[in-house]
Amino acid sequence: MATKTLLQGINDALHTEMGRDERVLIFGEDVGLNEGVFRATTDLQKEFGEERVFSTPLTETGIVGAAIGMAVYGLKPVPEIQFSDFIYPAFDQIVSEMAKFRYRSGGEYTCPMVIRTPYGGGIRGGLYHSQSPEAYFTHTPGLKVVIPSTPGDAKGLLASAIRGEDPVIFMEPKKIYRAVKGDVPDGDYTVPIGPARVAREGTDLSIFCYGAMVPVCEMAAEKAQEKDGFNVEIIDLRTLYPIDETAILQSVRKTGRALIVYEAPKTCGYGSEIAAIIAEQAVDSLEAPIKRIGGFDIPFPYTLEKIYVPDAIRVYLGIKDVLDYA
Amino acid sequence: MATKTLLQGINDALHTEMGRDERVLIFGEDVGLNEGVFRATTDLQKEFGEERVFSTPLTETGIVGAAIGMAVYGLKPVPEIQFSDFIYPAFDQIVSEMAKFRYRSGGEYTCPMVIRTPYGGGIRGGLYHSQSPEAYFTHTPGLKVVIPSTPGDAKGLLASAIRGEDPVIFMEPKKIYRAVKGDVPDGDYTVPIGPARVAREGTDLSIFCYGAMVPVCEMAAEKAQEKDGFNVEIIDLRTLYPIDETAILQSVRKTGRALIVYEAPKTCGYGSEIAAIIAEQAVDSLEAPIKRIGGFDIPFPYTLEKIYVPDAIRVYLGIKDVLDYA
Amino acid sequence: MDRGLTLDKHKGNTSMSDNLLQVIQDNAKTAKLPPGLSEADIKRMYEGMVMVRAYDERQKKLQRSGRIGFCVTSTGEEAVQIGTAAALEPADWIYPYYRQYGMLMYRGASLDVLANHLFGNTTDLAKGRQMPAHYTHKETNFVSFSSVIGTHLTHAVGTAMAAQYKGDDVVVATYIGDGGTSSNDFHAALTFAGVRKAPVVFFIVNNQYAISLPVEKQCAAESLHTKGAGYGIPAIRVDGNDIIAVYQAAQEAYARARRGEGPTLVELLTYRAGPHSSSDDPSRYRSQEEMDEWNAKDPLERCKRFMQQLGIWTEAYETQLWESIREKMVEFTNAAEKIDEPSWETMFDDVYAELPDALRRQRDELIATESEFPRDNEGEFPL
Amino acid sequence: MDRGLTLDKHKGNTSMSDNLLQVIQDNAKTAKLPPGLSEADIKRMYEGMVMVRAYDERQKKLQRSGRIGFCVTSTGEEAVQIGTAAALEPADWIYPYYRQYGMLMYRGASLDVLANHLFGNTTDLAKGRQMPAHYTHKETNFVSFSSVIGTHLTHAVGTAMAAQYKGDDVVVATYIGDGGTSSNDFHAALTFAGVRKAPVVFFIVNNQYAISLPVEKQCAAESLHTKGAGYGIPAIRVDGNDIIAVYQAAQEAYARARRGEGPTLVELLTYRAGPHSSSDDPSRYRSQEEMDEWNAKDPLERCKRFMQQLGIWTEAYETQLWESIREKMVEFTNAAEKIDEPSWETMFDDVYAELPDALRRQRDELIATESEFPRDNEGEFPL
Ligand SMILES: Cc1ncc(C[n+]2csc(CCOP(=O)(O)OP(=O)(O)O)c2C)c(N)n1
Ligand SMILES: Cc1ncc(C[n+]2csc(CCOP(=O)(O)OP(=O)(O)O)c2C)c(N)n1
Ligand SMILES: [Mg+2]
Ligand SMILES: [Mg+2]
Repeated sequence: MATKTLLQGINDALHTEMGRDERVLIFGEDVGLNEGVFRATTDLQKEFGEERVFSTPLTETGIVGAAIGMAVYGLKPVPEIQFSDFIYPAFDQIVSEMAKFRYRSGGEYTCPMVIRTPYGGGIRGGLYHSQSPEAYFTHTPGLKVVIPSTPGDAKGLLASAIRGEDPVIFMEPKKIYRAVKGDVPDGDYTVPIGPARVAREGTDLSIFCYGAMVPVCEMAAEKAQEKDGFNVEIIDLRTLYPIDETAILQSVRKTGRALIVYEAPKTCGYGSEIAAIIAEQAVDSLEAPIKRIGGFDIPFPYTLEKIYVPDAIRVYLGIKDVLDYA
Repeated sequence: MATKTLLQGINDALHTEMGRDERVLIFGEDVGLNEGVFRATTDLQKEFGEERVFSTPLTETGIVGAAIGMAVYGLKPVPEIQFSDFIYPAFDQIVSEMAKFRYRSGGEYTCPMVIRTPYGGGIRGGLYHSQSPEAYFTHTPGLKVVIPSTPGDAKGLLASAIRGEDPVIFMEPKKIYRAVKGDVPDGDYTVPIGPARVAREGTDLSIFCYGAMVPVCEMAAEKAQEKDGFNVEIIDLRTLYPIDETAILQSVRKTGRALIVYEAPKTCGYGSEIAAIIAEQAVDSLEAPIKRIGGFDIPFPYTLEKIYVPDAIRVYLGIKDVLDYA
Repeated sequence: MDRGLTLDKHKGNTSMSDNLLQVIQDNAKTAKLPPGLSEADIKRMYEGMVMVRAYDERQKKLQRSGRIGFCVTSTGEEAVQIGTAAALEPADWIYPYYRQYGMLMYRGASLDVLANHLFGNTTDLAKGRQMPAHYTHKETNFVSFSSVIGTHLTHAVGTAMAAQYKGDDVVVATYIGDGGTSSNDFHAALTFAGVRKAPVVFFIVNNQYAISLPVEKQCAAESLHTKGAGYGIPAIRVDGNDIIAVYQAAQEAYARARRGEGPTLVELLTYRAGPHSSSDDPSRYRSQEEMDEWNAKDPLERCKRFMQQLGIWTEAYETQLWESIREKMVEFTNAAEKIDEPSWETMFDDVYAELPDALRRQRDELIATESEFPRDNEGEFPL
Repeated sequence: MDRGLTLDKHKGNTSMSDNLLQVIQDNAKTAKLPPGLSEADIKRMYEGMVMVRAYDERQKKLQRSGRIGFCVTSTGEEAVQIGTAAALEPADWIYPYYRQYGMLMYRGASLDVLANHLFGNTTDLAKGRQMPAHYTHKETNFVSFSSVIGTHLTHAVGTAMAAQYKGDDVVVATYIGDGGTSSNDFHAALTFAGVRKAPVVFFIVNNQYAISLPVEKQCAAESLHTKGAGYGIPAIRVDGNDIIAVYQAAQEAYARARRGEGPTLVELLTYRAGPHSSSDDPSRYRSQEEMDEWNAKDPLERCKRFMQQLGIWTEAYETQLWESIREKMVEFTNAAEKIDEPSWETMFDDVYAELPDALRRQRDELIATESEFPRDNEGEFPL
């Protein structure tokens, strides 16, 4: 067990899984010699060679399309999309092909692969290096969608994704690539895809969040505890699809109040689904209206990024808002 | 005023707007000589010539990209994407460019254009000729998203979209292209983008729906009136973004019960947003849990299409379900 | 068949010349057996083409009488399918689009594989999820096509890269229409295949139209095979209605791939003699004259002439061949029609390797609340 | 400048030959004035290049000292920008990517347009919404670039088609890196431009790398200009560090477009002398040796030598030029730094022509509840 950053947790999973299984291949723009623009693929080409770890031409269509063809043949490709803002040229491949290959072929052909891609704010990247497109994928049957928020989960969930038989969109919160540190078990280690994680136990209010918003919500919850004596529960969803409805409903039934926090534009974001699930299945246990804190319904700005992305101040105000409702 | 099909309403709008404004150009696969695979562009090339109405190479990327470049230069392109299932090759252009051009250029460059595309089930098209991708677009700030359900609205909303200054995704319910008939005013006629339409007044339950689901809900509501004496209100949302929150909240505050019906996969569908809005802003007026009837979270099937797409039977059972809740 | 033949004069052809590989001389009195092909080989190819033609006849009949909802035919393009299939090995993979199902029959798939798919019944390998013409058949490495034009091309490259990585002696053949050369994936696939030297052969089936759009409005290039050079991929243009030429070009391209020399781009000039699909009306956009002109170059007729030149064709052979094949077509499709449609439950299978809880709930609720309300299909496909 | 010149020997060059258009003879003692260019023209171009070089010096300094968050330079690629800009008319349009801002200066944008953008301040034309290097400037028809490689190429074609439709005498110049030639839109743009004969010129800025990937791993073609033939687009390969050659090729291509003869593909061979951006470390993937080799072909040095050959260059001229330009750079950037950042409200403008109600509510709630909590930016850009 070592203390690592989230980025190192990911790198660890890639090392470990490549060592375990020769079918795992890694490729994408600048992931070889340059080891990725965030260095997520550090030492991989050195260790596993150019046949298994290589930089590709600048075509996300080609990266994902070729990965699908490899998966169909029996390999386990783990392509990287340099920024999730640049996943759109591969959107057709993801939605039309990767997600539906097993289904449309009646199970004759399968597509086990993992697309890794950093998402969200945190690096002053403006409109096109900061987006959070998870809701596009959670609305696409056939895909699993995973977003870790701790180094241990990053390793364990990525390992599970690679070992699984389904296509996975594995989104990495670049804002906390290096900012978050935690225990990461050495060697063989998996965290199952599916169950949410109780990041903080509480009784007064449930916050549902994931990725880079988890530490933000944790800070806000601490503040609310300290300043107002509010006892806030935080559910780190981790796997966005399939959704852990049980964990969501259990928590909200306990606390009676729900705050949902995400970076993506609020309208039709992933948080809308959480709100809908609660409104359908646990509305009777609500003591206050559900509240969503999402990004604004605008493209991601540059200079004002600091105001755009939900931070502990906004979440704290949200906690107060929901708990002040009588 | 003439009685027309929804498809004729669209063709009428295209004729009228092309006649009004020389900046309007129409292009897409097979829209010229062949007049579109659904014949939506009937007589347009004949009347306005090959310069203004033409068939393009098989590249949705090119169709939408070129349209953007025209719009930026000051034209009003109205490209057609043959099926919304094939809009994904243009997804990057839509999300990265069309939606964000005005914003990122600080308003120096604008992108007034309308993408017309048929969506949804109804023609036994299987996985790839039946999808309902509206939620991808309503989650994308910068776009307006419009779906008519009557011939008159088809004409009036399309005319407004073409005359507007924003990029619009105009989705056409192909299931009712010819099945629905109604009054269509001749000549100059617009319906404003934004306000929802009360398709049926009622007091017991609000159904929120759009496109091809509107007549389905109407049938179910008739049935519920007849068999059970339930008085169901139907709100045809028409403009999916920007959302007419006022109409939604007003209706649900009146009836106290909400049923949301859409064809797309349920999870993270557009209906999730409607549920979330109600859960945030009108939860106190609910007398029953919200219910969503969406497509299942699976790709669209072929032989079993009849079971996949919500129909009057399913909606009727849903109405009963919500109204039976005590 | 002997794989020794090399088309030296065409090897590595990356020029823009108008050269067109042709072997069959329509006006000759006699012909010699082409190197590497026996009389039996040529007969087998001819019979493969007749099979496709007869299948299409049957499909059209079923569709017109409303027994199936939709069909795609490949009339006029039989040589493309059978010529390139004949040069493949059983271990090789095929990424087709909707107009290459003839390869499936030629590679030994039982006719019920095709017939069941037409009806989308419970034994359909695609489990009734795809429209007709979207065959899948793992046994012959015939990969399921989506409907989305072009997307399979990068898969073909990925599969070829995977085979290369694993050291398998596998070549991938993939097909794209003239229209499909404009797709994003055409560009991505050739880019990737070029730099990775993937063992893949791209066949452009230039049948002159993409639905209603003639090829010259699709692309301003003199010839589509000129696209190869821009990716460093050798390219050749072949008479696609000349099955011997098609066979030879395919064989040479596969051999290059097997030798580790990378991809080849082969443009096959042919003609879509029928409508785009059962929903299309070609008279809206092309003349009878043009159709007649191409019909004169029918690939079955030309192969027949070649067999006559070789002295291996008789009227009796022809009649018997057609009769036996037509009979089979009726038999298999009639049988397929009688098979039940898939059960509602199956609709939820294969979305994931295992059914997630939420999806199980959707399924169970459907069955619990609605099984007493059966439904009928409606709707008509427009293209 | 005179537009009469035609490069006859290169006209309609669609071959794969290694021919490279070069004009400047580095080793010559003297030179003649190229047809159509005056001494003043050449000086203006040289001064344009010095301006870009000096701007890049200044950007780097500001970035290293933390005064701006990020920067992109174009050192080594000045001739590409200025040579192609010099041959354009004011009414023509430019669809650049992030490495052509030199054209903006050359076409007369005030330096504060650039400086304000670097700081994303309240007078930035992009209103502080884009990272540095994403300039927009309608006054000079310099169109806002997103960040997404390639997407602007189809816009360029659409704009050219629109100009053609309206009968405007407008040519569109657009730029793409060697890496960007693999993008979907490169393919779509050339396809469309070819069949529609759009008045657009595609400049491939082949600077040998896409971040860390060398061009030969990007594409297996002998040369990127060979891509033209596959779209029916005449193509030419030019020494991109030879400003006279760049100018002449651009001028000829624009003239073709203006004559209604359609698009041209121009590959400009150059070298990205600096890192990809302020976040990149090229020593990870390329050798000092290679860099030195290319530095010897620096476009400013070569233009200087040409001016010496023409006898229109002196030390005094050079010194004075640099001094005055450097001074301006400091002045404008210092001024820009002092300007306020955009107000929170502005974040909600320009999403739509008019602010929708729901968005107005989001804005008003933000201001009402949070204006008392100002925030600082954090985070560092990785590439
Ligand atoms: C991405 C995409 N866009 C549009 C369509 C609709 N469509 C189906 S077939 C076709 C034309 C294909 O022409 P071509 O590639 O020449 O093949 P052919 O049918 O002639 O064999 C079109 C436009 C589609 N299936 N996929
Ligand atoms: C679609 C997309 N994918 C990836 C990136 C990340 N990226 C930014 S620049 C770049 C390389 C561009 O190389 P090239 O086109 O040669 O231009 P150069 O920077 O060399 O001028 C990459 C991969 C991007 N911006 N857009
Ligand atoms: Mg075709
Ligand atoms: Mg480059």
